[in-house]
Amino acid sequence: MEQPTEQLSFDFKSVQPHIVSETRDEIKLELGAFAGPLDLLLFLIKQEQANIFDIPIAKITDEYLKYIRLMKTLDISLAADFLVMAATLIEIKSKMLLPREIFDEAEEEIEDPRQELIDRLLEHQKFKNAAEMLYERSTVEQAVFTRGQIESDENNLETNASVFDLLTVFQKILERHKEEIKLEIEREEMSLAEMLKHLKAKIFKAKEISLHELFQEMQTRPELVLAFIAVLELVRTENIKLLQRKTFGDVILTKV
Amino acid sequence: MDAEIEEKQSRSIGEIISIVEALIFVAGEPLTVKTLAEVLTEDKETVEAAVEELVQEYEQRESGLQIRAIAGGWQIGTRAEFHEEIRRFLKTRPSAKLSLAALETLAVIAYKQPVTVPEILEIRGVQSASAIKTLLDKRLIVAKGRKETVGRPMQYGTSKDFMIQFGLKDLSELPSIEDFEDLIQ
Amino acid sequence: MDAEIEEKQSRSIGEIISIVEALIFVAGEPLTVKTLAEVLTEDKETVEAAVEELVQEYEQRESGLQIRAIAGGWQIGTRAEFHEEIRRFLKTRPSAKLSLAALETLAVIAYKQPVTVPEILEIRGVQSASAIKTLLDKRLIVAKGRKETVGRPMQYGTSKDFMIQFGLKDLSELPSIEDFEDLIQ
Repeated sequence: MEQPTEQLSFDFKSVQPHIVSETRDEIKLELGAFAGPLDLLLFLIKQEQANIFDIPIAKITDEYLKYIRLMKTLDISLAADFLVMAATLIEIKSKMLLPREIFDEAEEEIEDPRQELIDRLLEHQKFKNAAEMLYERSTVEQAVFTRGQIESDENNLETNASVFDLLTVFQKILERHKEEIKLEIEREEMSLAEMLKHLKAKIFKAKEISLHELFQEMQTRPELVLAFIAVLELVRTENIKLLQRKTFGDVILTKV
Repeated sequence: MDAEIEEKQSRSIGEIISIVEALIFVAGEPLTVKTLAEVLTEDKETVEAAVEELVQEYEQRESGLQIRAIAGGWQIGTRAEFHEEIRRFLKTRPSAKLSLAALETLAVIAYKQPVTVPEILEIRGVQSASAIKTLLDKRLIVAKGRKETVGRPMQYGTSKDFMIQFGLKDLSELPSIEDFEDLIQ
Repeated sequence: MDAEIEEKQSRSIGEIISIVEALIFVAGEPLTVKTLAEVLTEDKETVEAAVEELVQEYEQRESGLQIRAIAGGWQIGTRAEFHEEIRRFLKTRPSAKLSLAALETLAVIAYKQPVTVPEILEIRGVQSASAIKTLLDKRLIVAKGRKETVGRPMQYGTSKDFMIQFGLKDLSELPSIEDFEDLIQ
């Protein structure tokens, strides 16, 4: 039988913070319903049964600050956005207290200090409703299933990597590389004598070495330089020579 | 090549319908009329008529399956009313729902696309970085180039997977954002 | 529980046929009558009759699909006579998914271009020859001339196809590490 699925439904209309159990995560989950300060404000306005176009700003500000204090006592880390909103509310509240006459002299339509906040709340509410619509759509959609795997699928998977996959992958490589660099620094670098020994042993075994491949094997710049000097040294002192079988072909190190 | 053209010309409408059905089945993901027309070397109108006919046929015989317009193409899916039996067989549960924060962010992106992170912050009033990361991980949104403004921020939009998972034929099928206005108090 | 049994008893034969069809469709692999009977909590005879009816239905309406008895079970598949069109369709599909090795190599080339094979080796820490061949075959990367250094190795960069496939207007639209850090916070 199916286990009850967690978070199966959101009560979009009445999100109210309450503690379900004593574990800290649960508290977080429930308060998380206030995805942001605008959600909390909308909730408070509704709770006060206030008109969104005529917000009793003093009362709502007090309520808002009370919730923030509650969240703090519950040891919930508050997003900075909640504090920014608190500051905005206090600012609007103080503007509302200023006598209107001061502005009236300008003979212009005075804007309500609350107007910008009201606009934001209205805009935000629209998207909350849109989110609810998306939620309902996805619930319906989850009742429709597509066909199971058939043979031809295995050879024909679509390329579904996005640019973000590229970035994630690249970042992983860089991290991996960082660790390798650390290891390399710790490793003692080869001396010229060691490189000569290494090369001689190699050519004795293989008879021929492609310079291209040899240089590719070198892990660091100093090693590459060392290998280059060692090749010149071997050609000068040993019965070893460089040859190129065709123009622009690979240069080969070979025993005479 | 000639043989192919000849073969094409000899196809009856019934045959075209059958091949369309087979191709939509094989594709798995939504298949566009354009692709169907190309594979069949028939014109788009013929293919469209064939798909319409097929959709009707499935409905009339009260099949356990349906042919649906989704993400700009056509796809076969089971009928929603049998979800209980299918879930019992597949032993699956409805997949984890998106968090409210992720759904809200998705709504903003769906309606305002292409949209940048600061623009989303403006509407939601809250940092949405982790919600955006979740949506990217679930492939519901994709990067849509940079905005030519200070800092050239990355813009986001919804993906094909979004349309599939939310059962949308195309983005114009989303109700207008203004329709959600009158729901306020 | 009781409600379920009641619901079961009220199923018409038509409904049973529809659910059988939906189940065979989602299963992919051959589905036995035994499993079908269990999921439906119907007896085997009823299910067998439903399957027979379904097979007939598919044949009579000359569907592009068929329900076939295979490996002791029932499976849905395309009718053999349309194999040519299906093969043609499968060939037009986007090429196979990139392996992790290929994706890694592509990422290095995208972010470090123009870049040589030894440089890719240094960054990835593993040989990338076959991955590079795959990417060249898929036309996601192209040769960009030789580097004037020891061995004059070939340099590689991303192609126009790469931009199209990843939805990029130009290379500056690739997300940067900074874009990503913003999301992780």
